[in-house]
Amino acid sequence: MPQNARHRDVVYSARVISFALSDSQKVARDTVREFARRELRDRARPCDEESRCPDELLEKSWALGLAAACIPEAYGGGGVEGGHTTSAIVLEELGYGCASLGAAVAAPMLFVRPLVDFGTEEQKRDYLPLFTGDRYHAATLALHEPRFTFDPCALETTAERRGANRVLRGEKRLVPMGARASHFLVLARGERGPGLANLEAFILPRDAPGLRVHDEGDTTIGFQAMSWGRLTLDGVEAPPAWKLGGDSGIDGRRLIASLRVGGAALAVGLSRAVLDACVPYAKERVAFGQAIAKKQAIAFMIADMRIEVDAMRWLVWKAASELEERGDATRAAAIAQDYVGRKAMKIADDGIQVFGGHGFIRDFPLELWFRNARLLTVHEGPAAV
Amino acid sequence: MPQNARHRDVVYSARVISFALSDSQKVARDTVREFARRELRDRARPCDEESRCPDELLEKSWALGLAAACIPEAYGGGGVEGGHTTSAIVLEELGYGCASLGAAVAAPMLFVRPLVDFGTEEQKRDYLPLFTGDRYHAATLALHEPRFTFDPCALETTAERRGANRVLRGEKRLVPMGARASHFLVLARGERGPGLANLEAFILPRDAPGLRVHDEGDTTIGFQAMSWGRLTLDGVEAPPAWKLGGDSGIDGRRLIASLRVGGAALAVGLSRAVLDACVPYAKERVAFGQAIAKKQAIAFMIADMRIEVDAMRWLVWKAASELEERGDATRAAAIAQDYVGRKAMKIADDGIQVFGGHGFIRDFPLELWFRNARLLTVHEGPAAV
Amino acid sequence: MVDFRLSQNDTEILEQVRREGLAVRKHARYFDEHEEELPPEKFPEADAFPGVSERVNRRPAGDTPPATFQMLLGMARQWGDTLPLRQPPLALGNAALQAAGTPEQKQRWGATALSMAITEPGCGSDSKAIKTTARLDGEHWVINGEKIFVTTGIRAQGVVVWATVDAQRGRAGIKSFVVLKGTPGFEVTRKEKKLGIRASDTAALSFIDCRVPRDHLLGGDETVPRQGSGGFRGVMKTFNMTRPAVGAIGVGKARASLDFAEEALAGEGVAVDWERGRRARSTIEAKLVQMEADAEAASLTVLRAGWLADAGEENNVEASIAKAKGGEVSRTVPQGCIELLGAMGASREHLLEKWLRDGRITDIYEGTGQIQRLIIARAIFGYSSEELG
Amino acid sequence: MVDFRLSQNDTEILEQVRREGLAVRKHARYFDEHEEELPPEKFPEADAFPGVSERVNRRPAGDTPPATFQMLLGMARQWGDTLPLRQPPLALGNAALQAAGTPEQKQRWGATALSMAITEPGCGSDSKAIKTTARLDGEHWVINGEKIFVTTGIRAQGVVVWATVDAQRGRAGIKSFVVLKGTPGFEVTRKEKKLGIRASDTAALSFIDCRVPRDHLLGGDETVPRQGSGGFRGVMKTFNMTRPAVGAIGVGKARASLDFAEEALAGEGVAVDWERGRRARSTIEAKLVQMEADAEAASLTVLRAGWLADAGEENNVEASIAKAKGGEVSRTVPQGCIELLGAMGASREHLLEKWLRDGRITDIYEGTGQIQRLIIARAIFGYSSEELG
Repeated sequence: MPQNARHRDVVYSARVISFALSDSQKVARDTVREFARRELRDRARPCDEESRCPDELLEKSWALGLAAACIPEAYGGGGVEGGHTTSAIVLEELGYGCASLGAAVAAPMLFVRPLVDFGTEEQKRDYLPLFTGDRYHAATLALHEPRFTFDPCALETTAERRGANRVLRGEKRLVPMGARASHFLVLARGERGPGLANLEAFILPRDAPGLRVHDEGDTTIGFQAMSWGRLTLDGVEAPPAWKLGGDSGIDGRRLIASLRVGGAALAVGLSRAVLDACVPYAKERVAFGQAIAKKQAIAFMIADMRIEVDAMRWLVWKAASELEERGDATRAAAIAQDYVGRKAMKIADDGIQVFGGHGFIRDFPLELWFRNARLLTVHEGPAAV
Repeated sequence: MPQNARHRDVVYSARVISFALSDSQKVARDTVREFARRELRDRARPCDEESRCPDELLEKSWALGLAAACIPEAYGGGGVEGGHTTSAIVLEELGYGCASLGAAVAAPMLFVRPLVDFGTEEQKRDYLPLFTGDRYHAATLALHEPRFTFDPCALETTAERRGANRVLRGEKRLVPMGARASHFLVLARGERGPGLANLEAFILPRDAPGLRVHDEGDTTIGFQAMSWGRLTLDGVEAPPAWKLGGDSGIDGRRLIASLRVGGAALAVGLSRAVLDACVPYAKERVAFGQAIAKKQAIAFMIADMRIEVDAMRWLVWKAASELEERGDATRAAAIAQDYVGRKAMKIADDGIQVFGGHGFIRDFPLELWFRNARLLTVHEGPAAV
Repeated sequence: MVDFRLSQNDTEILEQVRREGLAVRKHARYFDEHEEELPPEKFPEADAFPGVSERVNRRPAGDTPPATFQMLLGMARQWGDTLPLRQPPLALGNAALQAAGTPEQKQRWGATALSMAITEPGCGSDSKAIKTTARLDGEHWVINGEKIFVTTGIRAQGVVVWATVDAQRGRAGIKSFVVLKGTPGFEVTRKEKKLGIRASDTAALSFIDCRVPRDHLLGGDETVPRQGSGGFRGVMKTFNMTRPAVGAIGVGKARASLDFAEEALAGEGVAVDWERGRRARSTIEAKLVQMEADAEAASLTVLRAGWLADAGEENNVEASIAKAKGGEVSRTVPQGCIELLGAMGASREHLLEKWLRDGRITDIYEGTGQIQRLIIARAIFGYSSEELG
Repeated sequence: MVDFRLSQNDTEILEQVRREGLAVRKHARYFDEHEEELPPEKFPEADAFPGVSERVNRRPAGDTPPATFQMLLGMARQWGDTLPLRQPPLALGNAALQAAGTPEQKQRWGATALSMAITEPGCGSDSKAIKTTARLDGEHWVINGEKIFVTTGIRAQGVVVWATVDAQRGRAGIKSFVVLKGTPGFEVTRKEKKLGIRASDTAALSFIDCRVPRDHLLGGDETVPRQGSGGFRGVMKTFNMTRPAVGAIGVGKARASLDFAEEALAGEGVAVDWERGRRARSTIEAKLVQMEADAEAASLTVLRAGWLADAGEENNVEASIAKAKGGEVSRTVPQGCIELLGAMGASREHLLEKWLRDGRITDIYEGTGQIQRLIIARAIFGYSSEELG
């Protein structure tokens, strides 16, 4: 039997299993939780109905320093190394507030983190300072392509050589904050063929010749508050300086893994929101002479939400901590994505069922979370990082 | 609104949707139901524990005339044409009694029906009379091969040409009643390659040179009462007379579809047995001061069994009736197999859960049905036809 | 004889309904995005569409029996879009009228579009918790109460409202009354904004000292003095046809979604190989086969419930099975199709995402999937709603 | 800091346990097929295996904390086979002794193998319905009643039996008592034949006027007069470690099954490509990824419950989560692995089919999955067992 007394106060070495947040992670979680509660929740419904993400919200969110935190001090940032676990913790809180607005707030990370991870000295110097100022700065990553059978292992955006330059052709869809981003990190099929290991990324300014940016508007079932962009790359000529990581390129496996983990973290938050909404509703709602929480069918549905929110979170944390250790997180990220995808959708769907008719009307947030969950759990990648 | 009065007594043409059994189907169902109740239920446990299928049971079953019924009168049989729906109805009843013993009883159909469907005049004349006598006669079909990735579309048993003859090489496992069959219908990869349409079948007598037959004994988790056989085909030379259907061969798609439907029909019966066992148990078993049937968690589990037994049966009937119309039943059979496989396993597993600790001990039939279900729903094919 | 084929005639009718469905789809997005607009009640093409009863009844007597065929029609119409909910105007209340009304009442209101008002702010699927009252005052019933989630409550010309005439008697005291639009004291208080089925209006209604003539009691006065729960059961019986009919809606949505997904994937060179065993399939194939199976299973339970009605047999359990399965596939199949098609499948450029939203109500209204399972379980165990609730 | 790595030392211990597991597997089929044989309690190799507490405690203080590590050990041992249940002899009753015994009792029976007897013919997971009585008669407790499903009830040297000292007081009246083998009136009446875990004996016990000294009451006399449900709660607390420990058993079974399936498939050239998106996988890949995820999720909930105990935090809900998830994967994963491998995977030539049979108990004993969900739901809603039962 465990001898708690003996071990309770021991300070463990790094190499033990621990679910304990560090002090700075606790601060980050609490700060973002409060922000999500105060700034995201009430905006979620009007922003969804009006398909917009207000500037003033984005500006307010900038004070959280999400993007700046992971930028090294040398480039004016917070210099927090790694921090994938912290990101997961923060994204869960944003997803709890509103996955759609939360993803908008976090979108610049899609550009910043790969820059920090893979950028050349020159690229870091050129672009990172954009994100250390006082104002929200939109830049993003463009992965998704307009195919029903889209898979990141088999991109159709190409980057052919023309002298020292590369010429990009293709189309990108559902680019988060794409409609207002100043720069895009465009992912393209590598020269050596398909597969994540061969992925290449290019930093394109919005005004690059041959690049056209469209506002996709309220294009999908969910995430209507997100400002989605659509890119057409009609022979965009990228000089060597635009290729992320220069000759060494990027670690595409790692990049895609971090996208998968980020999306999953948002979905954990969304699921927790459903759980937390169902608990009081089920206790108050009376049917057949009893609170519906006292019916096993409803009680078990909610117990399952509680079970799965825990299970999902630990899978996300585990994948995030593997990213943090700079190990190969491909498997852990795939597992987290698969599991969270299944469970988050079930929870969002069951949330509507718990609310019955009220789940179907737009006075309650359940239908909104359901729509957001449906997009979030099929969007392969860049809802967040 | 329906005007029942007007339509109730109308005799419908053949081409309407109908769930009504014909009079002869009702007789077949009732007869086999009674046989299953009287002869299979009590034998299921001892036969499983002792891994045997008693001769006297097989002899008794012969009076049901299962195999003889579909043999044309010209060869001494009952001359019931088609009858795939009747087979499905009968197999459900056998599965209700005991899937394992039921499959043993029905095994000769695995040989007879393909003979009737695809055999040349000479083949019918030579082999069908074996099954019109007074004694149980074991013959069977050999499909399964010893691979984890086994698929009927990609058999590895080959039948190379040697002059006018064909030389069979390969290994077959889990051949129902294989240990005691006088003849085997051996399925082999067609000359034109993989795929069901190219399948070929050969009638091999047990003493064919190069054919070795082994008794597999209690080889799997379930169906221990079945007398499983294993065949090794070490260059068995088959003259043209042994090739089922002669030059025209067989319709492999149709054959595999009928195997899939037969296995599914058995599984419907097994599932109904679980349902019927759970109902009285749940009403009698008291926990926390109440019959467990009054707990939604248990009541819903059993309601789901009731729902799915219906749904499964209609899918099986639909596929069977497509076979009967001699249409392409490939899709309908695949659907029935997929659905029944999922639901039957869930029902057998939930049956144990309803019984709790009693589900885990061998005083009750739940664990036996669970084991039988696990084999039945993964055995691609010839548990029944 | 067990048979699942259709006559040539019935096949052609269903083909025609599907062609009409394609016309309906052209308007579907507009109505989805203009929830606030009530008219037009019809879209131009609709004038050419025959009504349901016309289609059911003008067939040879030997074809598929009427209730079964109605289920087929229901699936085929929903395959088009939920827009048909907007027309023809006959609604749930009309089903109640046909099931429980006197011959005179059927005659009088047969052509009046009637919605059905059961749910109240304090009760979900629990119809016996109804608080709306009807008090007999001379030759009038005086109705007081609030109703929510009334489908087509705005466009219908009247409503069949459930109220208790004697709260002491529980279910036995619940009766239904026809109240026409314009009756003083009867008001539409709210139009819901919904996740889906936006072409169908959903209203909240209020009754304040609303007086209707005594003969507006459905089934006539003789239903009142009767002891036991006869009156309630009469109305509940309505559901033995409406539950499978709602199940058919779910199947129609599932079928439409699957057809869209299969066509979309075929456009990118992906299709199911039906021959291969379960383990030899790709993920997409496996999921498609699974959803095809789920949709077909649901469809057959719906037909079964209709067929039993045609045969004059009890179909209480089977009606709930059909509703439960239809409700289930209306959730799982459109969801699963989007999963198969990825983010592009969730795009508002296509109707698939709308069918997911529309379909989501199917497992909720007319008794949630949970209620259906309770009904089934009670029947299995022989329990009352007090013993298993 | 959030971390999921292990020290070198802990890693090596777990590796060693897995190697031992491979030795265990060599005997697994024999014990499965010789359920009737009780001895040998050990198999030859086992003498070299250190005990659990030895492994947990003889590590640097900075390594994985003990309860967490115990969960890792539990998973690793079950990865071998259920055979370890046969040894070491310390069983569930010993956990109760450690959790609820007085220091003197712990000393006295610390090395005695004690089973735990809760379930009765009339109660499943409903421990408060216990009918076995304990009556104080001078300096002895007189115990009367029947117990079933007592794990290792035959081989253990004694039993911790739950009985009520005051049926009026419900849960508060339930206490536990140590009864040693050989005590007059205490008899093993039956050995169950089971689906799985046949290497572990499961007994029915009978107590007829069985007298044990007064100090055999676990926790000592002072637990008796206390008002409220303290005594019961004390025993229930045992489960806050045993529930995740049982969850660990389920995870071990799932992990073993997955490793077998992956190796078997790799032998035929099939393996998961982890890079591809969810929709680009084959059916086999998709199912493997899903089961890997399910097993890992369960494993992490088990670790979480242990880690909370190490941190001295309340883990009641998390213990039930761990048990529920462990129970779930013990059903779904071995089942799913057989599904992936087809009929050959169900063959008795391999241990996979045995792991399915062995694992099936995990979602039943120590509280079914349903009971765990009740515990979780009650905690969420703040309901008593009367309010949500």
